Amino acid sequence: MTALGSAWLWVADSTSVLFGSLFALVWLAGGVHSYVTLPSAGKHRFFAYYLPASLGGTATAFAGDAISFYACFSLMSLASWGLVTHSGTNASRQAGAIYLALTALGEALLLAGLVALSSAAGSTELSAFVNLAPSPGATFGAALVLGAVGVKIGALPLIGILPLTYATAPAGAAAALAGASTKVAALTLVRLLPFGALPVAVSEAVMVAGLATTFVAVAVGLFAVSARGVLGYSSASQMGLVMLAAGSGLADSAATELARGAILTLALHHGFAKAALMLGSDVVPGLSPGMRRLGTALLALPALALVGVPLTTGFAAKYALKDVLLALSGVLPETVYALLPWTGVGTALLMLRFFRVLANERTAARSAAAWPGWVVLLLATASAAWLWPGAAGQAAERGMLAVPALVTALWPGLLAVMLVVALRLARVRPPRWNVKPGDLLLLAPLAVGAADAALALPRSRRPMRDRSALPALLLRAERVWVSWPVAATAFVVFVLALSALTAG
Amino acid sequence: MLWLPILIPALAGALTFLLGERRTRRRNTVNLIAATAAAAATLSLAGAAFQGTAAQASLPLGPGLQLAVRGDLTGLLFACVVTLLWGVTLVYAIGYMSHDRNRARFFGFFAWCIAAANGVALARDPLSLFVFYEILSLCTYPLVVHSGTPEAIAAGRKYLLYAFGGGAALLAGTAWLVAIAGPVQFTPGGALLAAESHTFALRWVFALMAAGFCVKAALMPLHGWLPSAMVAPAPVSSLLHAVAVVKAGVFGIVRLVNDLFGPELATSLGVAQPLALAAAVTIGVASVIALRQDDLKRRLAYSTVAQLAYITLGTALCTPLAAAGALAHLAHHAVMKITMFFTVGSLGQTLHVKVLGTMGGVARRMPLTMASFSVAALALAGVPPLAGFASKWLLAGGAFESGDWWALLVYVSGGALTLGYMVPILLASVRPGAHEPAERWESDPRMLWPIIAVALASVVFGVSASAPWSPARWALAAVSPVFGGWTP
Amino acid sequence: MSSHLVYALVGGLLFSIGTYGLIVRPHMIHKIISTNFMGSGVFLVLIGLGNRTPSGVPDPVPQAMVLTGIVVTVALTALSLAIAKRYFSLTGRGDISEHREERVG
Amino acid sequence: MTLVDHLPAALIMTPLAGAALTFVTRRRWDPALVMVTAVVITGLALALSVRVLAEGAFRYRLGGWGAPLGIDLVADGISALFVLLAAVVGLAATAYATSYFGTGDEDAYGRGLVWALWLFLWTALNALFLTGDVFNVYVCLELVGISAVALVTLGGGADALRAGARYLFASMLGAMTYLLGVALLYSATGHLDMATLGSAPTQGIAASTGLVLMVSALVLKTALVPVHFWLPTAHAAAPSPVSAVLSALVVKGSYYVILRLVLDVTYPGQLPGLDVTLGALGAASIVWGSVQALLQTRVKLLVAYSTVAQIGYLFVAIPLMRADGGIVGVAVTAAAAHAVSHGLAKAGFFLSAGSLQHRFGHDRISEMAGAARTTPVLAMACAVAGVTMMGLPPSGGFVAKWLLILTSINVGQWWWAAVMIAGGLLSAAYTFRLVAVFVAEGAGDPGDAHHPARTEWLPLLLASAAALLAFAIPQIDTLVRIGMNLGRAEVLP
Repeated sequence: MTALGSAWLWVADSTSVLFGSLFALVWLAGGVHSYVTLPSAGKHRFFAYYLPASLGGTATAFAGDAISFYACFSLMSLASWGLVTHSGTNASRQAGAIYLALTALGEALLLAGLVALSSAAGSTELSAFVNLAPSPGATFGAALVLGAVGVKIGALPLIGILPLTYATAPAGAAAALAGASTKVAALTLVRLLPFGALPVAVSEAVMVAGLATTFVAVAVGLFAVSARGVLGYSSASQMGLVMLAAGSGLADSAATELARGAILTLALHHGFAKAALMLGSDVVPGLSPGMRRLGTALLALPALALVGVPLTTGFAAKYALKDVLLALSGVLPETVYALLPWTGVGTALLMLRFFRVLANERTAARSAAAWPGWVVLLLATASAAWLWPGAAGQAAERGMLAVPALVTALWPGLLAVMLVVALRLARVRPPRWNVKPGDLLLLAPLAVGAADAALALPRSRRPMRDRSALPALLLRAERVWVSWPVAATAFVVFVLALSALTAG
Repeated sequence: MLWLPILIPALAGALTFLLGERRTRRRNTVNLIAATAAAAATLSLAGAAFQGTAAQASLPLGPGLQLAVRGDLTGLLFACVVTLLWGVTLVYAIGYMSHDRNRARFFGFFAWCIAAANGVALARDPLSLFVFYEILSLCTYPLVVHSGTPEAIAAGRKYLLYAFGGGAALLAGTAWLVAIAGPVQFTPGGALLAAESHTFALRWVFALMAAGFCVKAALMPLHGWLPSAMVAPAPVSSLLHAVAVVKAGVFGIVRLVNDLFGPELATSLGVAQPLALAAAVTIGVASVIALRQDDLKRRLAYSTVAQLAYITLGTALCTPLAAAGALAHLAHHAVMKITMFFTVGSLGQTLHVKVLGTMGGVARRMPLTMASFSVAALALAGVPPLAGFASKWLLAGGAFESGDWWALLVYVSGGALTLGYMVPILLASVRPGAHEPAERWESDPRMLWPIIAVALASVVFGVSASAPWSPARWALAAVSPVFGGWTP
Repeated sequence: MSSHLVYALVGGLLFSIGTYGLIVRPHMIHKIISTNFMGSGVFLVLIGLGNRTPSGVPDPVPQAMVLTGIVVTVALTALSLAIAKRYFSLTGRGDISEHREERVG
Repeated sequence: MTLVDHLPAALIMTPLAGAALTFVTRRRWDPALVMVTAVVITGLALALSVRVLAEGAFRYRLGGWGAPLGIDLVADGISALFVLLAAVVGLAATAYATSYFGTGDEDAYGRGLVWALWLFLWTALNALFLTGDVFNVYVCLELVGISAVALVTLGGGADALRAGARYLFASMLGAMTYLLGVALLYSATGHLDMATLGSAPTQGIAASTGLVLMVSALVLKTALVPVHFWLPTAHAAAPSPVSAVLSALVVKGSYYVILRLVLDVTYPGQLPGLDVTLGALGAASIVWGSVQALLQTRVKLLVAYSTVAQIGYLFVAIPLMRADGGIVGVAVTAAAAHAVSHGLAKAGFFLSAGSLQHRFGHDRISEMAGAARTTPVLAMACAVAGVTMMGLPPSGGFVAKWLLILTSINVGQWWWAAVMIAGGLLSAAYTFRLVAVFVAEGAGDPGDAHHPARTEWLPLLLASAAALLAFAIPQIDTLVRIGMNLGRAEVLP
């Protein structure tokens, strides 16, 4: 592809290593879990999709140019379709169709964005994208990429896509999708967007969209019926925060580096935590009652991390997000800053809901071999954000580890618990709206069906004309014309007329 | 030398007729030798063109009138696609038609179509292009009606109505053009500098000629003949209705915009924009219709309508990248779509599977065939690094470059829709069904190997898009003079 | 009015009568006779208008034309009579008006 | 005077001698005798063309008399071209006829006269193309008419006789009108020689009325709409080789004379409105003839109406020839090219139709399904002939149409172009109506392909020659311009 620049360029910078490690570990853990838990029938078919998806997913982290990035991204997205539809049920087929439609849409937007950005940058190298100067082309491209990311992470109004896929795919695959696949969206933001070079309107729109996604996902997720469904809404909610972080850094160059850092931390923290929860939600219900208590306790770790309880990775992530918002000035950032702790409340409520639903779930017993993948992810959740080179030192420097900060970070979780306890004591029963994972998206097939039916309306056939009339008339005219008296008279008239004409 | 790509198939066709119905072996030999010779001739011409020597030759046809050919890069790209795929299709057709009647007629007209398509590719001026274009229209008819069923005859009538209607428009446009501008030749960047003041007439000339070409290019609303023409045998659908005939239409548009009016004049006259708009609408509408087709060939036919509009749109955008993308897509779409039509033909002939609903188990029964189809389908949807991606990348880049951002969105959403109408075929083939794995060959090897070959081509063209010989690079080199020596 | 002009006018009249008969009369024999009328008319015109030499010496060219014309007309008449006879013997009819059986379509 | 100077006379005497010999020799030698004669004539026609190309136009004084009293033969480019066309078509028709008339009932009505009549017809045609005298044209036209009518009636049935009789009466009506015109013209000018008439144009109503009468009569004989009435039945009822010659050559004979009158005899403005009227009638012929062809249910009638339509193009060329007050050379070339192209193709078409009729035992279109498989050569011949009818490349018809369209746009009379383009579409409609039946598979299996008889290749050969004639148009152009009255002006090369 010499037309626009180079292809198949690979990079290994700190971002690649961070995301690469996350992706590799999560795909590996999900793969191991799937290998030990899936029935042998159909296992090779599963891995026929899983391996390309993991390859593509992991390779995106190292892609250095638009084309390899797009290729890896597509490979992961398209191959993941096989994971969503693996069970072969009607529901999974329907989920697969919805997934594929949204993937196609996302890919289209991403391709358009990549084309626009490479044209604007005059190069296909991703490093040129992030340094783009402000221009309408850059804005257009960035908007397209943001659209693609929005589709990928299920931003409003597509919140249902993550829960839908997680609930349908086998647990290992769901873990990989939740822990790695959605984080590719975060990578996309970091790698492609010209932070600091976009109009304020774009930045604010993304922030609003991110925040809205976060809250709406929580609201819907509270009524989800399956554990993995709840986790899916939680993912959507968390990815809303990622968008919020991205949005805050898009326009103001002061917040650019902070925003990138926040996205990285959020992605890392959420990737491991969500993957751990996913695998745990598959292992724990199959345990004996005693072990089950232990398992649930272990699961509390990633859940607390998500809530942002002090000293967890989630805490670091939330802190990074606050830093970004503080670096900005204006009505919106301040409002968002004020609302931010409430996202923690929402996440805590979702986690409580998760444990509640999980308690009622039963699955087949899992062999001991199902533990390692899960445990590795748990460890990663506990440590990743802190083990990151320089992370602890930076945190200390920024006062994250001071007592006031820690206390501030505690109250959303406590509030959520108190809220639930209060409701219990007051014997207020929350409404029992059972939201199937996928919510509004489940209506899509109906809409498509209706459109299809509308298009298929029998086209009003024109009434068959009496086709014999005109030819018969013409033939009769000719028959009269060629009859001798008429024709010979015609000749005489012709001669006379011509004589008159030429004489004049 | 320049006449060889036209003469060899023409003579092969004549010889095929003279050999008659029964001398099968000799007929096949003649055709295969001719295809090889024509391929060699075309490739060597292309080699010469890359060296920068665009040879030309002409034959007088009357006062102020000549049939002239020239071997430039644009034309030779098309000629090479047609000629090389002719050889592949011959092998396939020999297998496919092995039990059919009227084979002499079939192969004879088939060869003549190739001759005419090569003529269209190499024509030096609008009149010569018209001459070959009409011959192509004519020689396609017997292939459309090959089976002789009432359905085929009706399709043939429809085809003729469109083809000759378009031909009449083209004739009127060409005559008008020659009347105002004299005997012009295709010149990269435009040949009408001297006649630029006739804006009224030139607009009409463009409209008439474009209408003529758009019939074959199946631009909506002139596309009606193409889905009906799918009653023809699979090799015809494959090579003619996915490559030679329809591409002759889009190639005509390429010549019209790039080499006759020139991108500048086409834009300043305001004639390119309506064409682009029509193409954009076609991409959307045809793709949506394709989603709804149960008959495999019809689904592919509407896909072709949409994909041809990609090329038309790229050309009408009048930017170097888009023009290059259009030319590259002309070649890329050829290999991708021919794979699919071969596959569908093979399914029909081997398993009598012709609609989506009966495809269950086909992937198990014909794994290599369906794998090839999948590659082509994904390539068509623009999945990297396959061929369709390379051309779509250029097209989309060109759309952005021209400032027509909507066109960029059209291209990418077209890609999404492509996935939408291709994936159901893949899904249907892996669904459980009545077909059991084959014992030895999954189908007649003469049909299998061509499918694999063209599927590989759509991989190779994409992966090595930056190799100097690739269609993409070729297209870039070909449009360079159109935009004053532009280089990427 | 010179006598030449009289010849010519009479010739014209004969030609018109012949034309009328050829058109209107359905029977072949009538038509054949009508054509002979026309021929005679033309010959009269030739004779009448042909004498243009001021010296009064007759111009030989119209005479030659008339003679040739007569020969040609005789041949035509013979052929048409032969056809009429044959037609009559096949169909028993002598009129070729087509309003009943002429089939074109 | 060398031997080649006698070529015009030889071209007339050879077929006449052949005709005379058929009365003398045995019946079974007839085919061979006629073939030899045809080959000789073709050789002579070629020699004449070569001679004209090499040394230009020349006059031949019959009997050494010379104009004004004697009759001159004129051999220029156009006449040489038409003689050559007659020779080629005649040779093919003769070869075809030896098989056509060589089978079946030896004692059928008029069978013994076929060869003599045919050679008489050829004699008359050659004389017509070579004569330079308006009265001699009359004689030749009548000779053509007599032999043609006689040949039409050879079918022997009542239908053929009635068609022949209609043809004969139409022919006589035309002949008398023509002769009346000659009388008036002579009385006004005192000349009969075309060149002399053209070089010393005479004003006046007598001359112009005379010319109008002559042109009208020729229009009748060329079967232009609205006086085409005699042609379809006559051409359809005749035996196929005869139909071929009638459609390909005989109508071209009277058109040739019109061409002569327009180019050589009349002067611009002498007959105001005549050119345009002829053009308009030509346009009407194109449309009406094609529409009628489309509606016919029998092959030969379809082909006959196609002739009516194709003749229209020849007349549309006339206003274009005179569009600029002088003579537009390309329009003349176009007309000549079309005449030749149509002559070849139509002969092929009729011969093919004849063989189809023979194979199927009828000529009903609807019952010929599967002909493309059972009689591929004949079906192909029809289709290839159709290429010329439609004016598609690379036929001579295409070049002719292209040149005419271009001229009409150039002189600002684009409506002729519109008619011609529409006519092309209509021709496609009727051609493919036929072809579609040929390629359709009928209800029953008509069996395998017949082995084509040798003469069945002839129509294909003729049609192919027409379909590839575009490549010979430069030569035709050169030939046509030799001796043509082109002194005045041209708008195009």
